[in-house]
Amino acid sequence: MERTLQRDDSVKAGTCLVRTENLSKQYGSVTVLSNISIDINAGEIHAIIGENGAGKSTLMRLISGYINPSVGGLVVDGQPVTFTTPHQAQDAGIVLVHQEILLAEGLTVAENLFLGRELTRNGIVDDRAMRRIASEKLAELGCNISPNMLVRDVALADRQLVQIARALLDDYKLVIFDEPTAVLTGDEVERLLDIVLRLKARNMGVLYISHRLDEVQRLADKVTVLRDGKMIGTYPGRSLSQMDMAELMVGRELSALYPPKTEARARDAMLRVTSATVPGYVDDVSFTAHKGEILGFAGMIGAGRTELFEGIVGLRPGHATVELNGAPLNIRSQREAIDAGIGYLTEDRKAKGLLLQERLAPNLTLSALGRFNPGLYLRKRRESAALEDAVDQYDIRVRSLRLNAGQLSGGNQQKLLLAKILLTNPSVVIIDEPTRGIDIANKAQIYTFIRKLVGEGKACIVISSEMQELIGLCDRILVMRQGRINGEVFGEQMTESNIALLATAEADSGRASEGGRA
Amino acid sequence: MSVVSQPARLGRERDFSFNWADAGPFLALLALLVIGFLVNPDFLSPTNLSNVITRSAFIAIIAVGATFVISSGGLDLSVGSMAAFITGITIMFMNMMAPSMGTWSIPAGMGIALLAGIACGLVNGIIVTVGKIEPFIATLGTMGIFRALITYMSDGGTIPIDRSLREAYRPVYFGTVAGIPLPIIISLAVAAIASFVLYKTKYGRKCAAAGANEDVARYSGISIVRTRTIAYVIQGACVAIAAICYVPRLGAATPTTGVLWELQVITAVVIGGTALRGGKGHIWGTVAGAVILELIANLMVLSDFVSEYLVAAVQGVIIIIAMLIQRFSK
Amino acid sequence: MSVVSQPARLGRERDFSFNWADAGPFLALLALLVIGFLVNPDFLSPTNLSNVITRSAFIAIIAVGATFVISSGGLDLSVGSMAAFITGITIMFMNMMAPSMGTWSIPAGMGIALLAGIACGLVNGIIVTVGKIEPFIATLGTMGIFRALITYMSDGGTIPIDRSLREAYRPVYFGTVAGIPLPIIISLAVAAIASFVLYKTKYGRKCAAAGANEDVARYSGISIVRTRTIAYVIQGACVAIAAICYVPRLGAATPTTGVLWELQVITAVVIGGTALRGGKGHIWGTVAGAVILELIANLMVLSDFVSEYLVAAVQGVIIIIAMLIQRFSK
Amino acid sequence: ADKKVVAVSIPAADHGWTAGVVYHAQAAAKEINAAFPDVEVVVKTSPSATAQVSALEDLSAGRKLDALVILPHTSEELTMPVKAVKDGGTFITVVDRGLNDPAIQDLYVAGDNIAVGRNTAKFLVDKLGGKGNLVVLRGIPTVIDDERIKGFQDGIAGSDLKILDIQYANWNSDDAFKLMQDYLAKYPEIDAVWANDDDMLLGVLEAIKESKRTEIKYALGGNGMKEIIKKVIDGDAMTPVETPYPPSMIKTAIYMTVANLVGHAPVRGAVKLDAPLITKENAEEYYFPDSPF
Ligand SMILES: Nc1ncnc2c1ncn2[C@@H]1O[C@H](COP(=O)(O)OP(=O)(O)OP(=O)(O)O)[C@@H](O)[C@H]1O
Ligand SMILES: Nc1ncnc2c1ncn2[C@@H]1O[C@H](COP(=O)(O)OP(=O)(O)OP(=O)(O)O)[C@@H](O)[C@H]1O
Ligand SMILES: O[C@@H]1[C@@H](O)[C@H](O)OC[C@H]1O
Ligand SMILES: [Mg+2]
Ligand SMILES: [Mg+2]
Repeated sequence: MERTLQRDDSVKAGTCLVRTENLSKQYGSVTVLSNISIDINAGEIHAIIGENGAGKSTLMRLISGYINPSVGGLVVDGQPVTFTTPHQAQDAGIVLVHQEILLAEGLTVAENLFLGRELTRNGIVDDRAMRRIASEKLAELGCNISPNMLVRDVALADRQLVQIARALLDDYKLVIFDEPTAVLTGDEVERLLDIVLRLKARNMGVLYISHRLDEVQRLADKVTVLRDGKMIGTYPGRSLSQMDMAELMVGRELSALYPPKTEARARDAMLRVTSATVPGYVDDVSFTAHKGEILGFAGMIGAGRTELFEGIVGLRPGHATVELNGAPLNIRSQREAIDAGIGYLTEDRKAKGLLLQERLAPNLTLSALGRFNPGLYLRKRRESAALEDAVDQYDIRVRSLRLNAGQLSGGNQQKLLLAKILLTNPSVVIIDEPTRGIDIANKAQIYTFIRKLVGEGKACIVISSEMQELIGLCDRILVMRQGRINGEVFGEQMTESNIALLATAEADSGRASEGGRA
Repeated sequence: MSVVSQPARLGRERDFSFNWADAGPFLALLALLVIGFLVNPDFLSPTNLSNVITRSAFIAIIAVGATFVISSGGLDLSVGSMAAFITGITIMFMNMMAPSMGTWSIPAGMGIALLAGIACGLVNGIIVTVGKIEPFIATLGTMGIFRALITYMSDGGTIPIDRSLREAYRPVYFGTVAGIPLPIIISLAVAAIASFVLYKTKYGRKCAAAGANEDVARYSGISIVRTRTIAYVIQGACVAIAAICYVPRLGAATPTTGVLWELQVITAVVIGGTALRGGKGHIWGTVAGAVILELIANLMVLSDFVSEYLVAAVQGVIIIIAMLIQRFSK
Repeated sequence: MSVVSQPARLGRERDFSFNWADAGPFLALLALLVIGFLVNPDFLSPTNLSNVITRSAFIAIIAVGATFVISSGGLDLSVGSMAAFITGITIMFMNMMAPSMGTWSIPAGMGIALLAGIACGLVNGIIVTVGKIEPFIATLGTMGIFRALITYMSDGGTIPIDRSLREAYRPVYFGTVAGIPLPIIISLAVAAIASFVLYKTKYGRKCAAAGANEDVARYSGISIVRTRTIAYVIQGACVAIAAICYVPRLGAATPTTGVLWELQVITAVVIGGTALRGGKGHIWGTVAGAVILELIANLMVLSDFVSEYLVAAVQGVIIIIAMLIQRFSK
Repeated sequence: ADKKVVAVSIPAADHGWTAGVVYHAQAAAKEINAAFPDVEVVVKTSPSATAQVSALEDLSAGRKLDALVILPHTSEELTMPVKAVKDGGTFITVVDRGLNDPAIQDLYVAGDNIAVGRNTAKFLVDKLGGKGNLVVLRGIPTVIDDERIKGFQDGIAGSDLKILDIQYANWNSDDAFKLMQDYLAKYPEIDAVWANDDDMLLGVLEAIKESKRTEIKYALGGNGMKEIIKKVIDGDAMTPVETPYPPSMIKTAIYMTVANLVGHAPVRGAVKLDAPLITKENAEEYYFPDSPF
């Protein structure tokens, strides 16, 4: 089924910065990467694509010294090298921006940026200079947070930008971005792509991983495709359409990404939220989600979408009048929300979603322990069965069911999290960034799945920073701006430009509320 | 979309597997037994071993409770003085009831002990969770409070148990069932129930989750306040059970009863393999840890090499070595 | 899509901004002073305050060191017995040198004290970092070791300083400069240097990073082993400085010197606002914490409300309330 | 030949006085083991009552004890365990802190804690002319501490001496130093201080010296610590007297016990070491500069 495409065997444009020679990585008896040989050249953007669990992040960690290869090695500037620490790789000019946020939450933004390489003046750390540079670097990325803020208090997207800024602080030869845009919204994405292109212009090498194939298409000079830990090939970027890439990744033909929308018809109100307020984030928001409806929430970073729903399900102090199927609810904790049938899936899977040091089954069942506890005690066998089901149903790629959650690839962690929340059998499912870090084939699966859920009479709320996703998936989209709902789009009005306008500009009075529907 | 075969799945999770990390404390225990035998063959005599293990029962029982607290992300420094306080209350109650109830005051007193333990645990739990005070400080505070209360109750002296109850109560410490001393049976029972709760019930899962990552637990609908408070209550109940076994051994509560037990308890838990920062608890490891501590003390008495002044130093060295063995075996 | 910039989120930060979180311990301190005055006006008399603050100097100095250790993600339970051990070594050395060196043996002894402190800290640090043993257990072990060594050195008795040195050495505890007792000046100097190191040097950043997130620190090229070991060495040096000030106070080292100081030290650090799980350290908060502890003890004696038996209970309650004030002020 | 085993169980050296006990016990063991080839004296220290109970079990589990010399941590907690040893046929010598059931002991050697308190009180009543303000430092909550306090209170009963304050200082010189400083801040007029143990007296004296207060006429302790006896010998104005409570009583007890075993001289009964006032005149008798205490 695989189409033959022209491989890139041409002479390298720039000088070769890093060459991987038959890199292989095994964990125990499991091989997660085998025989990867690629060249990364100066002045080139080299994209790595592949399904969740294909081994992309593993390859990046090998190149940047976070883990060591089982077989094979690296050649940097023509010299074979072995990095035992990321710091050594950095000294050799190679830096990795992680897929997962790796910052010290208890330290400030500036402290994190300069960690391990503080600027000093006469032996004294020069905080003033570091704060100034931090502000500048962040501003370049369109991030206006104060460098004095504790990372703990910084929104996820801004954390990602901090992490990126950290990699741009010094002059590296090769910058590796592992899904840098997964948590960013349109505006930030644009800026980042811009910066990546500038790095290229400065004759630096860039390794770029993304599941957003449009980005890959716009940026990549070369695309290397991985599948199940093996290298499928390296291709010249512009020769591949997005569909080509997707099919190379999965090794089969793909159908349409978005499932057909169901007929719009008068629907019963299911979740009605009135005057939701989360101090500091959300101000007097009202909306209604209907049975059988996929309701989207759009907005720029910091619009307050996450906080709105964390407030509604009792994870943040705030107040709201919440009615489910006409009955008023008084939700003070996530537990009460779950019990009432409202499930919320966090956008921050690493810090708030999964116990990374814990096995898969206990992670899966953590919100729904009652289902596995018919009498006095938990039935491990039922839990294992549930895990096997989830693995099948959500196509979680694991080579062993005995791994810890932290050992799954990023996308597979996301799928596990989705399975976890659906195990509670909610009637209203709120998914914050449902496909963050999920490959294109699986996105389609997840969309189909969400559509199926509402088909069963649930309501589904999707918060997403990918406008395409919202437009393709949702029946109706509410757009938030600065803690308020700035307008609503549905049907034909669901276009990127309409949404972007509502997300950024003051609404005119006519569209300021949720239409006539609420 | 066409269905493409999945990469082969690995086999079912096996239910019983040997875990080297869990074996650490038992290896350390074994090493200690061998060393002990070399130092003094009497060390392995049945009487000596049974004495030592019986004694370790108090710390073991309390440490089982501490495994919950630590696993859930807390800490309890008050256990020693709580034990003294509960012992005091129990004895006073039994003595008061003895004239009217006779030996029935013993089981009644045991009930009071349990209630007192649960109440003390609840106080600790609430200060820590609702008051949001660092457990170290909160329980250091209640440690002072319980200690002062027992001093006050005893007027700075002792609270001895009524002579009329002594003989009837004695078997709780000195009795045997099928040749096994009762405290050993009780502590094994406590550990068995505890490991059931920690490994087989919802609550146990919540406990480990709260200790491993508070946010994840919260986002999974687990109440940190409730989970951790219950852990402190379990701790209180365990202290009460230990106190119940303790009374007949020493026959009195004094202001110095249980002094520094907290350190032994925490040491037992940590030697047993539970991390102080929370997460997975290791009940049986904890029990092994308690026995190890008591064996070390016993070894000090049985050996003649060490100057009496240096006993503490040798104990310190052995504990560190035991931890190294543990670490090394991982 | 049009590029519209987000509204600026926070105003530009000022370089020196008042931080309410840092103010917590000082508010608690203030509250305590007011209560103290109401209970007994003598509480605020200059002599009393100067006595109390001078007394708190030891704990403050040691706790400043502990702030490094805790900030970097460690813990040190051995400080009390380390203080006793260093005091013993120092006095023995001074006494030995007195005949030949006269009062010069005092500064020489101080040098020895520092060396001993650094060595002790190094031992702790290496066991914790290289041995990878949970700090609680490792330093509980060395606590026993240091305590046993001082007991051994003193034959269980006291090691008094040579009469010929006493008068010359006295001013280090009892002397004043511009009316301010020397120990207060020394502890302020130690705190000032420490806050310079913790807030203004690369090492300080590494310390906080190691405690805040070990992985992130390691990935940033920070050696956890080295950073944490240095923290223990700093702790050792601080203990030595405290020991140096301590010697002239009672003129002797005994096996009871420094007993339970570790608890006071950790309490001071935590009351001061540093989290036990590591991360940012608060040097001046620690100093305030040490003063708070000593003031509470002082208040207990100066007030007439509390039965001698209940002193510990009231102290416990006050500590918990102080923490609540701290928490509340955030 | 079968050696006779004498076990000596005492508290660990947790403060000066107990350190003295350990010192004298070890000295006795060494001397006796050298002098009597048929006797083996084993000394074991325990840091707490619980540990001491354990030590008794350990000592008697392995071998038959011919005699046990014990200074119990606390009376209540050790009574039953010592009885258990006795029931195995062991000769029991109890030292200092008694057991609850005197029937258990074959020999009892102790100081007179009541007298320690009372004799000191009598001295103060006498010297202060029956009138004045006192502050008192007590040790840790134990029977001994209670007895001394009681003896002292009995001693001043009927006079106009008034105890302004009484607080625990844990038989610890540091704690005593702080407590004394606080007493000084609290009370403008103090005529005399009594610390019921010399470890504490050291702290008290330092605090008084530093305060430069002159109205305090006496600061007295108790126990016969060599530093304090030296003061008495030197005619110190503030501490002119002392009461003995010699830790060497353990040595006395061990020797008597061994005499009973090997000397064909049955020794039974109670020996109460008196606690007479030590004054400049008789102080030399109580002065042992080589002892650690
Ligand atoms: N420590 C580990 N032990 C065992 N298996 C591991 C470990 N780390 C990663 N793996 C496995 O290696 C495989 C590749 O993971 P990797 O993170 O490289 O995938 P990825 O291509 O980055 O996927 P994603 O797009 O989801 O981020 C996965 O199957 C993962 O479970
Ligand atoms: N600690 C903080 N102090 C002040 N403002 C903050 C803080 N953290 C977040 N904010 C602001 O709160 C608002 C909501 O943040 P958040 O980014 O989580 O919203 P969101 O709509 O869910 O965005 P995302 O697309 O990232 O999920 C933003 O204005 C953000 O800048
Ligand atoms: O240990 C006690 C000692 O310190 C006190 O002074 O006298 C009696 C002893 O038992
Ligand atoms: Mg990845
Ligand atoms: Mg969000």
